[in-house]
Amino acid sequence: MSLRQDTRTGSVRRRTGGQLPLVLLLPALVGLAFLLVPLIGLLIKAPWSTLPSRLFSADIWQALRLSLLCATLATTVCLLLGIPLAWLLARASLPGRGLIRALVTVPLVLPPVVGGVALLLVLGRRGLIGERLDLWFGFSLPFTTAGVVVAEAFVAMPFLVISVEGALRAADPRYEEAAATLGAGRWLTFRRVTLPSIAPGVVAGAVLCWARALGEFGATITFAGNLPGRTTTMPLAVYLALETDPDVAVVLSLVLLLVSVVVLASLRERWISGLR
Amino acid sequence: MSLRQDTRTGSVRRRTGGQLPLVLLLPALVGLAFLLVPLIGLLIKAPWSTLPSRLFSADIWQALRLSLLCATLATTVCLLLGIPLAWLLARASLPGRGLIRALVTVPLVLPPVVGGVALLLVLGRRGLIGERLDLWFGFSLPFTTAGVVVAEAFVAMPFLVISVEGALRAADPRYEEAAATLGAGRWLTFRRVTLPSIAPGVVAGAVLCWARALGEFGATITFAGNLPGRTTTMPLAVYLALETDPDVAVVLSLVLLLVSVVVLASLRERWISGLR
Amino acid sequence: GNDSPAASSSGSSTTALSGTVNVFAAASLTGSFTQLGKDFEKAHPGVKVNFNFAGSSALAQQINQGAPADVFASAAPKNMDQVADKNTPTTFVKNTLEIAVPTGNPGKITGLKDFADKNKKIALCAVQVPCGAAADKVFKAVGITPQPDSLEQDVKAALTKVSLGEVDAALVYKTDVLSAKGKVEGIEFPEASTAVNEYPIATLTKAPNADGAKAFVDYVLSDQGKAVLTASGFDSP
Amino acid sequence: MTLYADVRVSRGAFDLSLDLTVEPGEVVALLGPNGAGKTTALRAIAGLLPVGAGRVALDDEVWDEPPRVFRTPDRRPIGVVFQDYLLFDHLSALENVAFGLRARGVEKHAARAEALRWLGAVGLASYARSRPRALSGGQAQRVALVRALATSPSVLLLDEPLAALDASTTLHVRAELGQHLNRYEGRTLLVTHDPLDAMVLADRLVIVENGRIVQQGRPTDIARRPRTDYVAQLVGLNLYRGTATNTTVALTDGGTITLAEPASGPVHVAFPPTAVSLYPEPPTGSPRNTWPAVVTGIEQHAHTVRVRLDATPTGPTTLLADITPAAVADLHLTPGQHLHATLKATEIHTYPS
Amino acid sequence: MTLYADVRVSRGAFDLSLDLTVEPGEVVALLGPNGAGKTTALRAIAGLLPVGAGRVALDDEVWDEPPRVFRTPDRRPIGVVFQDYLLFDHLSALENVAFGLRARGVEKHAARAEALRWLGAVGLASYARSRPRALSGGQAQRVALVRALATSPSVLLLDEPLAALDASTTLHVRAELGQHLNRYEGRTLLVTHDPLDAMVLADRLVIVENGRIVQQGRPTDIARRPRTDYVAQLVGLNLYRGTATNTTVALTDGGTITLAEPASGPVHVAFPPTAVSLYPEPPTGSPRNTWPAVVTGIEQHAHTVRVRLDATPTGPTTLLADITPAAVADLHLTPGQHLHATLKATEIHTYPS
Ligand SMILES: Nc1ncnc2c1ncn2[C@@H]1O[C@H](COP(=O)(O)OP(=O)(O)OP(=O)(O)O)[C@@H](O)[C@H]1O
Ligand SMILES: Nc1ncnc2c1ncn2[C@@H]1O[C@H](COP(=O)(O)OP(=O)(O)OP(=O)(O)O)[C@@H](O)[C@H]1O
Ligand SMILES: [Mg+2]
Ligand SMILES: [Mg+2]
Repeated sequence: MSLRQDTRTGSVRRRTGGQLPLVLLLPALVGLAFLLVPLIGLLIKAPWSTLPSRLFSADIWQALRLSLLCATLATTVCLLLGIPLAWLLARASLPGRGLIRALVTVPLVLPPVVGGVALLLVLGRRGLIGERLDLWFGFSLPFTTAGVVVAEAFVAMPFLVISVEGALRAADPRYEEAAATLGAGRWLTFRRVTLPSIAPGVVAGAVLCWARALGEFGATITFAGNLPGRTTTMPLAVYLALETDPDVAVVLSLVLLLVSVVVLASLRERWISGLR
Repeated sequence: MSLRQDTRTGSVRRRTGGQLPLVLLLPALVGLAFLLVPLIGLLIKAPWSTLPSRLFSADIWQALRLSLLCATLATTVCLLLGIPLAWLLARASLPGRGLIRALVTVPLVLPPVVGGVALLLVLGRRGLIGERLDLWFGFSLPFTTAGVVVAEAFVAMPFLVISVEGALRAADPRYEEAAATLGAGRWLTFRRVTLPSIAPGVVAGAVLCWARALGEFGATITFAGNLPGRTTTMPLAVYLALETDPDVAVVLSLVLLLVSVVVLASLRERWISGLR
Repeated sequence: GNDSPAASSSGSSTTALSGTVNVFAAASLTGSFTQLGKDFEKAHPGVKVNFNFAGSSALAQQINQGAPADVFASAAPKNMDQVADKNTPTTFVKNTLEIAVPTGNPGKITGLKDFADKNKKIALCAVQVPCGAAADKVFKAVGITPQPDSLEQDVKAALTKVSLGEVDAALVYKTDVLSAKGKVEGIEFPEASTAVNEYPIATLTKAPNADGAKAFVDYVLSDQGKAVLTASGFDSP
Repeated sequence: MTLYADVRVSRGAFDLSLDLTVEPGEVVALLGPNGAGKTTALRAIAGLLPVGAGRVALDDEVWDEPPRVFRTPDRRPIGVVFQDYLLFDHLSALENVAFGLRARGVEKHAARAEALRWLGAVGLASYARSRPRALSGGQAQRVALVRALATSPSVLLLDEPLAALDASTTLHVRAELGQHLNRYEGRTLLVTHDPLDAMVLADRLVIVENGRIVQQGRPTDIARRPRTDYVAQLVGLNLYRGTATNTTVALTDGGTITLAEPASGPVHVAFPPTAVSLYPEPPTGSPRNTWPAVVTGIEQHAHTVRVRLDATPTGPTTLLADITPAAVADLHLTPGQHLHATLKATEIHTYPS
Repeated sequence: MTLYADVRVSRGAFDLSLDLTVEPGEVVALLGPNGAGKTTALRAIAGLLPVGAGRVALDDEVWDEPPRVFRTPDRRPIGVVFQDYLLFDHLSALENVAFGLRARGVEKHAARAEALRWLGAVGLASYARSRPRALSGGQAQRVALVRALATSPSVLLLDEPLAALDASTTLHVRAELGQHLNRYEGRTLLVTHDPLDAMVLADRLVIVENGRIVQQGRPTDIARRPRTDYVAQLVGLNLYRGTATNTTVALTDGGTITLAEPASGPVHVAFPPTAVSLYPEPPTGSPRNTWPAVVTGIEQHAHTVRVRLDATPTGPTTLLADITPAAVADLHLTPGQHLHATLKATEIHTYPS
């Protein structure tokens, strides 16, 4: 496998010795610049001289750890629930599939604060379900780290579901047919044939999901509140820093960005090549 | 083509007469419930008795029109710039591709308010580029409808790029090879072979992008301000309503949701079947 | 009565005002300023008031980045200080804290001392935002260490948690309790006077419409303006 | 348990209507021109395409009977070789073959060992770890073949299983396949273009044109009584069973044939009717087989004449010869006439059976 | 302009090293067993796989020469038929065929008209609007074939272009292909398993085993002087050009052959060496062709003996016959011996050339 990979990369390398079409290259570079130039703005604005001292705040690292933990847990929840949901939308014959698919995007469109309120209405102490949870198990989600995970998962799941559904629709269903004739039920077919073939789409969805969860602010603060060490993630820290000292906010944002870029840059290349 | 479509649907319909694996169905339904139950919370909370009178405010429709317009324009910008960027990431041999890919996710991770600040730092009237724009063309982005589009596009583009890249990676490159042997350059191959084959992924990305743009709040209010009729989109109106009358905020959110669900439910089914 | 000021202020205006006045105002002023704007427009036909409501710090950022603002009304002196190109600010209203509890007071909150009770669910504003800073001052003054479950990003977020019954109590402004009448109950406490929040307003030196800006600030500071503001629960300075 | 397949399917303008049965242990070959509906029929039996009307059943176990019954492919004990292979790209050749075994609950190590055995049987043991895209066309098809065979299905459906193989591999794989099908107690439906494959491997031929069966029966029967010129041309082949000892085959129905290449054990012996020459007197020359024969029938085809003969006792019971009308005139051929038939040993193909 | 291809590629454990040239108007067939590297060579010439070392060039126009030169496939004037077709699923058959023309700047309507003409030439005009997935395997391959032919490329690369076709279609498509290749002024490289296709269509054969050329040359030369048993078996075929009038073919190199089926105009005539029988005396029987012949060589192969003969003046100049060793002993065969060779007219295949 590794050999084959080598030959392929080699081939790609020589291939692109040829010219890239400007009509694609130009907008691609404009797009890249558009996404990156604001980052440069932040970098220029950053208080480099006082940076080291500002970084020695324990709060930053606590918030960062919590952010990474919650985003990862939320992504896991999204993968576990979202991939089956995407599969249902793409492969099963549902009545009103179009409507369900559109409803899945609801958390995307909902302003995050309203999303947080909606979660409170359902899972809060006085919420539809939350009241039962509190009564029967003495357990309540708001103001806990679990609450952060729930809020992030709620906001981030549509990204996963829609990406994965797109990947499923683009996949060739005849391989699933072949698996069926070999006696594989839908679950086995899904696990061993469908999933590996849509792996790039799943990875893309998981990245979107993780990044969105990492940057999530409105729903988290509304649903889970803001208590350092328990529910204060980086975006919350950034927001509050912005109120008093915008420089600190910039530093915090850059730390968050740096960590996420490092994680994604190291992880994705491995996933992408490993799963194909 | 329509005939083929028919036979296929027919086949799927009979096929799923068989049992769905619980191990997939159960998490799918849990996931669906997770995404939809908060919506039910909102619906219960909505002030149904006074709803009609509240809906007769011209401001709502103005904000809604503006939201739809800006989200659609932002999605168009994202498609034009993002698809080439995704193609560059998936197909060209870039040095440091992994890093670039991770950097593309920056606007996702950046808390939107910080994103807005970063945009101001670059494109504001005193910003790196904005100052030149103002000086040379007397043209400034913040506090204009164009500014809203820019802010939304900045926040939403990573969704498109990453979805489309995932789709490109899952696509079989041998069809592109076949196109090349027929004399098609990269641009033609891209347009006529690659793009149609990843259409479901592009649609998924565009949906994510549009929905994210529609719900965008933090970057918009920071970069473009909150000027009714010019930059007050629905999420901003919701924010202001939360300040004065939370019930109105719920109504506004529901209007936003309803419209987006209707648009997506009617549009996507057509796209999905039309493009395959 | 909002009709009477129209006549008197039109009399006070010396030159005929025109154009638009861009007012950047703290989000907590949304209700009262919207009303004020309408009244002002009535008093000065031909003038249009455009509001940009957002958090005070975001507004300060925007103004510093060259936003075309004529007037800035901040929810805290601190954010006003961040703005460089401004004329001398004036405090136009004050706001005092109050304990907000859900209707019926299910947490049986009686006073500030309950904020130290670990078994009660408590929300406060974060110290970085004005209401949090004020609350901090109050607790320092009375010597109570509060045990909050959440430090909210702004006062409305704290209020939302109360109105949904998520917390037993929160420290918010009087104006907020008033705006959420029916869903929350206010409990006044004497120490509130130790931390009064002042709202400054100022015209900006680079205002595109300096005359309009001045007229609007004058209108806010006039009796008619005060009447609208006090109706929303603000105290006069 | 017999496989009953009354398959009626419409696909666009194309309309298929076949009624087939396959007995246990029987191999039925579906022959027909491109676009005749062979693949469509196979897909319907596999359950990949629900029949529009009709019935598919394994004895009283109904698989498909609209509108009520439909059993999904994974609950049909089938094995399918697809015309375009459909190997799983992300699995190695070995894992591809082991897939069906694993799906049917075979334990991992046992499944891999069994899969390796199968790969070895088609000469691909050394490619066990290769990905399908690293295989050549013929290698890929052999992997697809053993992937379907490995699960020992009750019904085996093969779509052109030998099409992408080169001549020398075909011989080997055909023999392997033939041996397996002989041992195999299930029902086999074989779609093929190659009449030789069909006649050697199948017990019964079903010839399809344009979605309809035009003729069916035992290969020898069809070869002897082709209903149309198309069928005559397609299946015109002298085919016998016998037991080989060195270069001599004792035919099961009596008579012997001399081969060019030595063989041993039970074999199929095949040669085209064009390979048989007829002489009024026994010639002495290179042909190793010369039998006295009696003309039993003469049929005019497009440009040739097919002569049916009895070559007992020294040769095969019945024998077909294709000769030109000019030769018929020269020899004054009439039924009942006594002649000598010659056949070159090098013209004979033998296949282990 | 000659195509020079010195192709050296490593793919995993497999290692290919071929040196080929194809002249304008020439058709070179690449024959070899599965996994010999035929497809790999073809991909390297097409530019889908850069060569590891070596050089690919069309006269002085260098296409690939590591490490400096590499021309992408779209800038090589080529047409490729892939072993697994690779038709674009989202385009109709017509649009697939028109694709290459459009890519080369032909105006839309003209491209479609031309594409429709090509589809008509392979009998698929009525499938113009079908999607590839709605085509049968054979139909799909024919669409792939005309898609590559439609652009009139300078170099045509065909990977098993006739493999998925049924017998009757093959005949038709092979004739079509042959006619086109004759008219075609470019260079053709044809990968095939079928020696008959190779010998009928190609001017020169290149036989590859295990990534190396084992023999190359004109089909008749290779057939006459096979270097290995494998090659002998693969290409053992008597092949002649001639002009047919009714059932008689006047061979270009002298002599005549009698056919079973009437033909006219320039033709290829082919029959296997196994079809030729040898007699000490001229026999009188059904075979339409009996020529006096002289033994010019005898070669022992695995189980058969290949006899080279001169059958002038009435028959072909040179003639191959495969007979058994027993027959050789019977006839006391020695070079220079005079004999009579017979050939049944029904054993002869003719192809328009
Ligand atoms: N999905 C489909 N929609 C419409 N028509 C179809 C579809 N699939 C197949 N057909 C048509 O049905 C006919 C039979 O196709 P099928 O694949 O069964 O032929 P086949 O006998 O297997 O041919 P081949 O030997 O070339 O593989 C063809 O004319 C084909 O065009
Ligand atoms: N990407 C690859 N990586 C590693 N090995 C490969 C790769 N592609 C092909 N091979 C190996 O190279 C050899 C030649 O393959 P190729 O496809 O050229 O054979 P072929 O002559 O076309 O055979 P066939 O007639 O079966 O199509 C095979 O052994 C194959 O396993
Ligand atoms: Mg078929
Ligand atoms: Mg090949």
